[in-house]
Amino acid sequence: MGFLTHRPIDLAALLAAAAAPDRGGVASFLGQVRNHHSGRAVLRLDYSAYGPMAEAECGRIAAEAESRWNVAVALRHRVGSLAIGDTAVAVVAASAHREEAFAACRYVIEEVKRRVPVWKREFYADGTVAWVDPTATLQHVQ
Amino acid sequence: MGFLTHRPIDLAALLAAAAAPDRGGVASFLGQVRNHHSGRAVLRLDYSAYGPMAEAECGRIAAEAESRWNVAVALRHRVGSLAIGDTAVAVVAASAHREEAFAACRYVIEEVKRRVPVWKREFYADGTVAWVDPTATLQHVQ
Amino acid sequence: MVTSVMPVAAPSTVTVHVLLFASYAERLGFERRELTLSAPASIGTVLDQLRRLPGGDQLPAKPLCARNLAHADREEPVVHGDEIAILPPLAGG
Amino acid sequence: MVTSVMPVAAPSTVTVHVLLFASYAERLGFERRELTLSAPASIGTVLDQLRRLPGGDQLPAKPLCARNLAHADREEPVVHGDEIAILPPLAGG
Repeated sequence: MGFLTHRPIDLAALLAAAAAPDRGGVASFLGQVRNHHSGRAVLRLDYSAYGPMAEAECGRIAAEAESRWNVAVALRHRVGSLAIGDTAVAVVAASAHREEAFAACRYVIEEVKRRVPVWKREFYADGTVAWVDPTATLQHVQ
Repeated sequence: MGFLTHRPIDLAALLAAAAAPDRGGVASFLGQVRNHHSGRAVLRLDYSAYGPMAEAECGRIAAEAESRWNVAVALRHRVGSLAIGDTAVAVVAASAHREEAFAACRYVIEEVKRRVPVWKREFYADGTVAWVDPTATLQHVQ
Repeated sequence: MVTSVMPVAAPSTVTVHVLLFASYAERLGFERRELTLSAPASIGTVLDQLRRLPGGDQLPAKPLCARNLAHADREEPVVHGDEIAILPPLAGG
Repeated sequence: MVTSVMPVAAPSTVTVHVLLFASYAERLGFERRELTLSAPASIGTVLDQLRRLPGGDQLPAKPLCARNLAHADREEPVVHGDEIAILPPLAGG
């Protein structure tokens, strides 16, 4: 099953995939579409990806977490058009120890943001559109 | 609505309670019943509580987290008879910033374990029963 | 010599509601009991009385305690009508 | 003097598949193109060629790059058939 999906992310399915009777501590992170960005009202956004590399990078990140901590990781990133409140990314890390679950969950979301080739285009209430650049202080408004 | 419940914990309801369009980072923790403890096979367990104090303490912990970080917190602890894999506790912390969501979620689960008056009785595969004492290295087997 | 403040006689006893849970309730054989103590009294006074009851010797030296739904030290004073709970090691989560 | 190893002539060119995304694809007007480079070539060579195309001056000095689905430095050599991607600032999560 792929890490990228065009459909709404099913957290229950991810929890079921990571959970196990010997892993009682389950940490999760959901990134949801916010209604504002840099002080501007956001109506919706489009996520696009370099699909094959995004899949490969998500797989590497999950494998790194599972080798560094005693955890099982489930990860999904949504692509396509998303509305406010939709879940864009979900990470689940299940472990026998909650410290490891939290550490692995945090690691995965940070590495996803740093390494997975996904881009988002925000559509603002004022009619403008911008590619989001988290490394810039000003957005490139088009 | 109370923090303690006799019924299965509905994570989706907690996520909905904590989420908001301006809080895009949602960290969660689930504590699920494990099938072993101190090397012994667990069949099921019973959680009991000092109900009024547990409610008060959960309320204080959630309020502390919400005053310390810019988050909304949802928290439930189940009581009664639980099976392996059932969720005993769920914490959700939603924030505009994932660092705060993680920090608040971690704070709440640690304080719940440290302060909320809940006890658990484990029923083992060998027919014995024990009150779980996380502060002891040996369990009081009865 | 006359003072404007009259000394109020302290009540000679206080009655508190004592709650036990889990393993402690099993060891002492009850979950709830009223205890009457000589005033002034503290949570430590409650513990001293409990230790004189059958099974009371099985309470640990320094159990967790609560007064009126909040964690409290053994030195904390108790007043008439307080709810004092003696809490076995917590195991939530 | 005779050596047992015959020098192999390096191929004079390599052809790579170049992918652009998001704002970079918009600026240069394409998402995929084959580029033929003089050998030996590196990702930096690919970038140099892209900068000569219309809109290529809008690429930043040090864009993120990938070779065959993995992040790669500009110094990394490229060989015939490689897939080289130039990645705008990532915005996942």
